Amino acid sequence: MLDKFGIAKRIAQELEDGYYVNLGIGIPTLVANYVPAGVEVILQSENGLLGIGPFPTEDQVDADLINAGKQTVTTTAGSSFFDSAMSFGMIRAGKVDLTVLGAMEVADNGDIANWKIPGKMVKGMGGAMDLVASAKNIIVAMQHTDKAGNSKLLDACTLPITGLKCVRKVVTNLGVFDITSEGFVCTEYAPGVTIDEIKAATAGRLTISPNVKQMDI
Amino acid sequence: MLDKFGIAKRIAQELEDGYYVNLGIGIPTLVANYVPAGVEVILQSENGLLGIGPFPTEDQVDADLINAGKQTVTTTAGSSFFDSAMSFGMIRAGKVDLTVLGAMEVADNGDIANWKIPGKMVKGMGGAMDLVASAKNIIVAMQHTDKAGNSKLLDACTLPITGLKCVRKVVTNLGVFDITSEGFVCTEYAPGVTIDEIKAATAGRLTISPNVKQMDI
Amino acid sequence: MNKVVSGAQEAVRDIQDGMVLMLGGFGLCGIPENCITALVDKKVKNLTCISNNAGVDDFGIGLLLQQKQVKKMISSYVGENAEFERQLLSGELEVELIPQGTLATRCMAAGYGMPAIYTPAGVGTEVAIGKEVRNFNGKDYLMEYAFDADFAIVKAWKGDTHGNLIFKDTARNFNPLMAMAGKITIAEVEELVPAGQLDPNHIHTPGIYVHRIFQGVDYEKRIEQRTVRS
Amino acid sequence: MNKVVSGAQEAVRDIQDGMVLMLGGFGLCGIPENCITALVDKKVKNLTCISNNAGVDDFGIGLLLQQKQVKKMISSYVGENAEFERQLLSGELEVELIPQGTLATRCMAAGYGMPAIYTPAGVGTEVAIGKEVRNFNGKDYLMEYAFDADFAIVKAWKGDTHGNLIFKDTARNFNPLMAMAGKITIAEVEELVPAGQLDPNHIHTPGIYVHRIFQGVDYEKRIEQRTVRS
Repeated sequence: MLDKFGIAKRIAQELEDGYYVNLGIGIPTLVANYVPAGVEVILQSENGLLGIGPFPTEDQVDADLINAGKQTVTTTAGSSFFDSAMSFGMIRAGKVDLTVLGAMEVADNGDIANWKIPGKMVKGMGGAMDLVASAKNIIVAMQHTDKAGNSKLLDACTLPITGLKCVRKVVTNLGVFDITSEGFVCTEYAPGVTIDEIKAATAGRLTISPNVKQMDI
Repeated sequence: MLDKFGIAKRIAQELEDGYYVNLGIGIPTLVANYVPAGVEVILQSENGLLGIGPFPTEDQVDADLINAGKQTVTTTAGSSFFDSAMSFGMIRAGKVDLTVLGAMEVADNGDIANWKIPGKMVKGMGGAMDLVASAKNIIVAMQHTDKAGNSKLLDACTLPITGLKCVRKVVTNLGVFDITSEGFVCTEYAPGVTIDEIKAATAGRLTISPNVKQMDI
Repeated sequence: MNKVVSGAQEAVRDIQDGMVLMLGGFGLCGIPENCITALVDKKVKNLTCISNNAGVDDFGIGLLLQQKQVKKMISSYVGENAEFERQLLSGELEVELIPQGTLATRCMAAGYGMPAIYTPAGVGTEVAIGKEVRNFNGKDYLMEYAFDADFAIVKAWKGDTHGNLIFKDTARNFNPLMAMAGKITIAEVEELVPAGQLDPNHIHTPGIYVHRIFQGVDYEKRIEQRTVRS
Repeated sequence: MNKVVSGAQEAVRDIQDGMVLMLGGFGLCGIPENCITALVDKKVKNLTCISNNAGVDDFGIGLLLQQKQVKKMISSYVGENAEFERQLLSGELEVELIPQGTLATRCMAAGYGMPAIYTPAGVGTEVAIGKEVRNFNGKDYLMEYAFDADFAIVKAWKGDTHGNLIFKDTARNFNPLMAMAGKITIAEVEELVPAGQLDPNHIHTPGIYVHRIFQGVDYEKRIEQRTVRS
């Protein structure tokens, strides 16, 4: 079974040289730490930056330079700043190659719920709805089940929807799941995890790929 | 009767301090030469410049710095460059205070025709349709009659329309005409021109303002 | 041409109770600190604030919330604010949540004279309720209207006496969009220079969009998430 | 990340007969001279060119017209070109005239993922024929669709190896809009520098929009109306 770093590390294997990538808050942010050698990716921050660099040293901290999680950051060589309309314009136009998001629930048709829990204070969707409605390649990074052990991979979302039929792949602590017309297709299982465990933990339609293999991580 | 310089000079009296102004090709361009003392206006060029300066000296000529008439120009202090979408965005949003255009015909309801003559090679409307559809204050600068002596102030345009009900004022070689629900209202006549001459030269609905006076020019 | 005002107090002088304001900034980054303070001092009430976020309890728009000057927030994300939450749950405060890209583009639309735009964000969600859905090339889009704000209040890095603005880094965010969108636009800047001193190729917001400008004072520029590496 | 190509010939290598191209520039100002020459050399035919103007007889898009490589021009103004006029009158060339602001905004819409925009330009004119008219707040607007171009070919002043672009003066015009709009965008620049040498606050076109970039050669930068004062 993977921890959150393992999930991030596995998703990093999806990165290709020259990709523009938007990483959501939480596990997705960790993906930046595992970019494979020889692969150059450019991270987009939807508050108006292409080319997010590492966190600053104490003396580099600049209040005017933050990421979408409002953390202080730096820039990489070749970065650019732009306004929020252009930022979401490039997202909407499909210029971002890969988007990695967290989620509360994913349905086997690719629907995603990740912004609101009825009865709890609603903080807002931020840029999540724009991202899921427009990104051409969305990978969800999340735990396979919630704290009570309920599957987060469902046949239909129970929470308010963020976007329809948009998730292409889910990477959880248990494995990797493509979303196809057949529902979730398990293509890889995490080290130490059995197919039966995956079946037991998944509520949505699930098929096991004939080529399923253990994750190489 | 005014020559083209006189028309430009009279229109310049409409300028107020701080105005952003778009001047079309031809007589409108001449208006820039008669900005009243103490009045600062900023000229917009729809190819992406606020703050058009005078023509360059020989050694200032720069192929990258032209106006909408494709003439080499210079900039004034406080100028800015922007792309064509922002340029027409500011026009469409009504940020330009005054637009001065030439015309082939103006109707007494404010319709304007200034882009196409059937049977002749059509060069295109350029930015004229955007300007007339959006500008909040449009003054037309033109000769009162065509070369054959036919009125260009009509009850309805005969040429293909550029825009509907948009012209607010017409300044011709004969006088100044507001466009109101009553049609053309003559508020000023040019030196040496009689009201009867104006009536004879105007085909659209025309009333003479009770306060009509000779142009102070 | 006289756009320069003495300071925030003069800049916000005619902002009235019940008006609709746009306020630039993302989180606490690039917010018009001086004008927010002036609005608190002015005690205007029942404001509708269009702003991506609502500040924190004791900074940014949070200061207006503390004084109960805000009737309605139009934002994409409003966490990090306990007083906000209290007012929302008690019904004192109205909140309209809008996808961030939609929020940005509705500002831009206003500045570009476009009455409405189409975006796929929110299709199939509760954001779509009551909105027109239209299909283009096989994909559904929501029609969203341009904002209509009485004032836009923005913060820039440098500005000149003609109102030209340059923003720094991610403090740009919504500021240039809102600057275009206000019927009256107020810009506070860290450094105000005479017209002609900024490179016209570097201007982010041409002065035509800016009606009042002043050099702000005492910028705190508070950091929400100070993250450093060793 | 490898966007740098050896020159115009490599940049346009896969432009095929019948494709839709956007070409930046206003008049002869800011046009992609190198790529136009390469397209002439390549002898691609039946092109649809979206460009504000059509060049002059012996420069700019006029060079493509001379070789009868253009099937259709989509422009706002096409004067100053005798060969153009001849082909148009003889029916060899198709022309679609579009208001300049509409042309610009349809490019921007493509780059911003907006399938359609509303503009008042052309309402009540022959431009409106066959188009949807919609009233917002008492004013009529035409719905106009985003362009869909196979390639956008733009000219910038400076660029870096990541594809970031900076334009100079009014040579900016349609270039950044088209750069955003192409499925594949080619940028030729006067000066190409390594990533990191351009100030990220001065970038007009972020590199995400640019797929191929090269430093052009032998720019003529012809002037259409050389006007000077003494």
